[in-house]
Amino acid sequence: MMFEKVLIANRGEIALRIHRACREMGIRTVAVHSTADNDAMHVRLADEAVCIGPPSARDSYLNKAAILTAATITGADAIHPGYGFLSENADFAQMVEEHGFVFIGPTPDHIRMMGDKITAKQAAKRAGLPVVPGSEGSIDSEEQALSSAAEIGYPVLIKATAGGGGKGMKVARNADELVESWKLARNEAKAAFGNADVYMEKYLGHPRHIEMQILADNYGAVVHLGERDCSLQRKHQKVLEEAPSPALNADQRARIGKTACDAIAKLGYRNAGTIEFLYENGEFYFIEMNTRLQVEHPITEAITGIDLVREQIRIAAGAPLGYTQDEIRFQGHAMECRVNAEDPETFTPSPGRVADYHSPGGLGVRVDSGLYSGYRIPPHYDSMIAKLIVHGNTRNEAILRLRRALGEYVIEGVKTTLPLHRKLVHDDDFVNGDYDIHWLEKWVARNT
Amino acid sequence: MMFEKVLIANRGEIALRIHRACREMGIRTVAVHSTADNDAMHVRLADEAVCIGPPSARDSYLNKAAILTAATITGADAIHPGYGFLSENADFAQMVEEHGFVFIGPTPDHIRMMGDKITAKQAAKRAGLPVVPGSEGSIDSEEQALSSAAEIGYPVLIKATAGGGGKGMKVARNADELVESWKLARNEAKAAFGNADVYMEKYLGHPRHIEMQILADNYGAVVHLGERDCSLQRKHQKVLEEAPSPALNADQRARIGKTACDAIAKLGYRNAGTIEFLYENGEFYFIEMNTRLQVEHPITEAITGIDLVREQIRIAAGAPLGYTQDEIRFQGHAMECRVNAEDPETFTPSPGRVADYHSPGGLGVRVDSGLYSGYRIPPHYDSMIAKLIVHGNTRNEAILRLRRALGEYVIEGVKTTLPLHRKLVHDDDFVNGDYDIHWLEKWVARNT
Amino acid sequence: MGNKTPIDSELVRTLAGLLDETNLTEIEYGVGDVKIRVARTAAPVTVHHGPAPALAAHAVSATAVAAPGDADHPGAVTSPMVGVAYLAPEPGSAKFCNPGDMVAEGQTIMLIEAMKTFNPIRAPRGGKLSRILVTDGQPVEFGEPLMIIE
Amino acid sequence: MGNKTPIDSELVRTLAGLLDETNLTEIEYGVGDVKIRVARTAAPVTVHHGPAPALAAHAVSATAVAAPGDADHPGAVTSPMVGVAYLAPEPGSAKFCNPGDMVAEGQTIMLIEAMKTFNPIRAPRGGKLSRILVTDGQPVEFGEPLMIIE
Repeated sequence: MMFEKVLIANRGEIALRIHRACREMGIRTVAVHSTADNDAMHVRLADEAVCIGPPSARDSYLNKAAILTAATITGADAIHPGYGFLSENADFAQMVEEHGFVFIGPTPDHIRMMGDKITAKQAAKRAGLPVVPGSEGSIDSEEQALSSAAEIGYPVLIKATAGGGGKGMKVARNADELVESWKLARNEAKAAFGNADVYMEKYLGHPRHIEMQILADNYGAVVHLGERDCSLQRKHQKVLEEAPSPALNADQRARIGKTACDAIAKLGYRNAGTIEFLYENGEFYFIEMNTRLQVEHPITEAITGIDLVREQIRIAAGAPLGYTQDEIRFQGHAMECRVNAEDPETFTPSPGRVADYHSPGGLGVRVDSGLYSGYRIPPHYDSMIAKLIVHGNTRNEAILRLRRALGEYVIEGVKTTLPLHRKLVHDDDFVNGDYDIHWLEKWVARNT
Repeated sequence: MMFEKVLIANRGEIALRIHRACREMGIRTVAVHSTADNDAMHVRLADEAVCIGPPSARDSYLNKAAILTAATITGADAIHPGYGFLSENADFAQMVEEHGFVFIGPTPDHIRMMGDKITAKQAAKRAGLPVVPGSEGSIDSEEQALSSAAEIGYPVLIKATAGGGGKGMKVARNADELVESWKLARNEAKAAFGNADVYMEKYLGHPRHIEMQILADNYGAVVHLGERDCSLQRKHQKVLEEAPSPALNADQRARIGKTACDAIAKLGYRNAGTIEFLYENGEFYFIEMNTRLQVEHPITEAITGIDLVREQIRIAAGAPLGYTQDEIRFQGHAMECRVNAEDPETFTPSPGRVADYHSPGGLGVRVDSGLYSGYRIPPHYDSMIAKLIVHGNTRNEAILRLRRALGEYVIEGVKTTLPLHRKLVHDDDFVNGDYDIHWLEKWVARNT
Repeated sequence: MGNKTPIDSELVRTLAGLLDETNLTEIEYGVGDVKIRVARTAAPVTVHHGPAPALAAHAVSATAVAAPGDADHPGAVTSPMVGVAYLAPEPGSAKFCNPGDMVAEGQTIMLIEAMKTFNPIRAPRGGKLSRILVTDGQPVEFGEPLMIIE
Repeated sequence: MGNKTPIDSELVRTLAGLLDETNLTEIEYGVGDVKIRVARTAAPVTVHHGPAPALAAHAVSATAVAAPGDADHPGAVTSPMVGVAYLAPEPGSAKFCNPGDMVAEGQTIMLIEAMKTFNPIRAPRGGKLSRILVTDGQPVEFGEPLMIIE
């Protein structure tokens, strides 16, 4: 049975996104918010709003008891956690269920499984997802090193078992380099961690970050909605995403999509999820699975016509998916720019009053943002203030539309990363789709 | 060869719409504007702007010489006329061509043909389009009246040949009423116009306004992009349009679409065009053909994924269509609200300063508007200031999304018809798609 | 959660509507167990960029029924959490305190229930309790003024 | 149209850029037949709701190179049409008038060509021609100031 009232346990653009989906399904909304967000757009638009704490996220958006109390007081049926905050907190999901509300997301067990890197990788491997090939245990002899490397395939990376931070880490590009690298790594590991044990993994020099969007209902039906290429990252933060990936063809998409769906079915996972891979030379390697909605979900919505938040809510309410993989059509190309309230050169956060705000419009342009003229961006939270999404029939159309829309976007009073995006979308490598996960860091270094 | 620079001979949202399409094709734009539009959005965004006259449209936007001079000075290749103003002025189209520019639209001859009601109807009939059945000449006897009516089918309308304004106009629902109606009409006609001659047409009591969007290239390829239902009109002005029509099924669409395409091919028409029909009891009756872009073109773009302005420009530059009818897919349902700067009850125009402006965003929402906070809506032109377009997978999704978006739309400082739309989209008849071209007038009378 | 505390949003809305209509600044209303107070002082509208993308009026918060001005009162005691306020230790017993009482710093002046836990709210300072701003069983937000001690 | 009058937009832009960079208010520049004057007075920026959805700077209008302030000058003669301004009756001949000249009301002070027609521009009043704001062959907009007669 469909929910009558959903509590949105988040803030910013994603809280607004969830509110909009609820409104369009005839579901009433409860916004819970900190005192810093009294004037937030989603708070103004929600049917009911409850202040749950002071600005500090720990005392408000991460305050499980306050959120559950607000749900009780307002008589909500279900809680949507958005992304970040409590969205991947298995304990919260469990508390939500124990209090008789529906958690709009997967089971606490699946959140827990994917929340731990080691458990996640083991589960992924068992479920048939490709992982980075590596030695089972430590590599204790030259012979073992050579046979492991031959099995894995060069280049390989030798890493300290006890390590981290690059210490005791060596690359070997071929058998000639291997023995020396192995010895060096052991010596460094010994010196740095007092433990010489090393293991071996396939080395990826120029991978792309490609992730598959999955939807699964409570009755075993699983579909994938294609991939997103999120290789353009700075300090592990995605900056600009696109779908489909310029690196994949339809065949590769279908293959990795099927692998992902089979794994999800095997895991018995439900609701929306994203499997993140590194991709190099035609091969995929599992990194992690996000058991929640992603920031960049709108580009998938653009190319599939499927409203992901609506689907999350429908699935949580017990509805079957209602369509099969072959009914999903991929149409055109989409891109998303994350706009942050930051200096576009130094990336220093720039909260404050938005003196003027004007969002771009017209064909194929979508803006997800809680900004408005006169709004004060609070200094307490993430600096992402808007997402600009464009959709075109081809990648080239999408790029030209993105340039056009970036040119129309006005956010005055605070510094934003709009100028960075305006420059980035003219770069030749970007235009050619020729980038890996390291590319943007170098580009930023060259351009700021 | 593609144009390098296009002059936009229009103002308001449609000038911005054309500018955006050019930008996305890498074409430079020239905005020509009156002194009243110095601060218009499209003037600010265009690559070049030329002031061509004072506020009066006659001396600026209708000033052919000034527009052509601006095109000469700026070295434009082509002129896009938008809608209204000179867009259906055959003499202007001819002058444009004579001066060596490309007119982005059909030939002057086709504009001329469709600009005259009588020529248009004759041409349509010859081209195989269904027209309202009627007597060939005047009906001079009871016997003739009876046989004509039997041929046309009841109800029939008897109209004064010399007439207008409802004088000498009578409806006959069956043969029993016919003779008396014919006599009354003749008497009224005689009294009103000094001429008793009457003719006979099929009477449409509750027609819908349904129009077919056509694209044709210079090489004989023609496609239709489905229909739009524009029955919701007030004083012959469309208020809210939707595509597809709630009244048609896929079969009817394909049939009238084919009829329209065949007619366009027979006429040798090129570029975009719209054939408007009255529709009643499963039958279509040609009203007129618009030889230009329509205000409501975005709903067609939403359900087909085809950028109509881009196609107009491509065709004008000599490109072939490049796709056939069976490659066009209709996806989901779209609606457009025309937002006017008018009192929503009295419809008095309300020009002036826009104190606050905030457009709705999110999935499936498009806004075409030149408004911004602080903009002054000039009193000299049409009161339409914005178009809100939504797209959903079903008609019901589109309605809920439209309600949501209307709720987010903020235009302060001037009166607008937003409140009217907010009420209209909750009406049961509207929700059921149960309306004809007279419905909105009555609804407005009941609701204001 | 078996015993949810449903609040009658419609009632709050009706009262809010009446408030507007009659141009009052406060309405208190009690029927049986239910007591509601709605109040509104001049809203702090941002005049210049003001109206902002929402119809503030349409989102009458179910719990925000105290007059906004009270929160700024120097003697206001505000709620440290979201929950349900109780003025007496148990149903039917006497209230912790009443308007006009002198209260001592640290004295329990009400309970707020959150997650089935009753949290005592203690007077942050001694003084005369001039007003109680919430009714027994009323849901309160974080930061909402509960009482005024002068 | 065979003999279009192409204007070098890039050159105008370069000069506009220099104007910004050097903080000048006016640059006049001539190479061979080409003469360009760019000027900028303090732009009437709407401070409160100001910036408006466009980068005003990026749409340097090719024809709007006169200083905006001149249009408001009480002695300004503005263009009644869009076209190309000519200061002399034919190439090589003497100008209709020069700065410093006394002009009589109704005297032809320049021509504006539009659609191959040369339209004489007549002095709306008598007085001293203090400045000519356009160069020979320069495209002008409707309302653009041409000369100042004081």
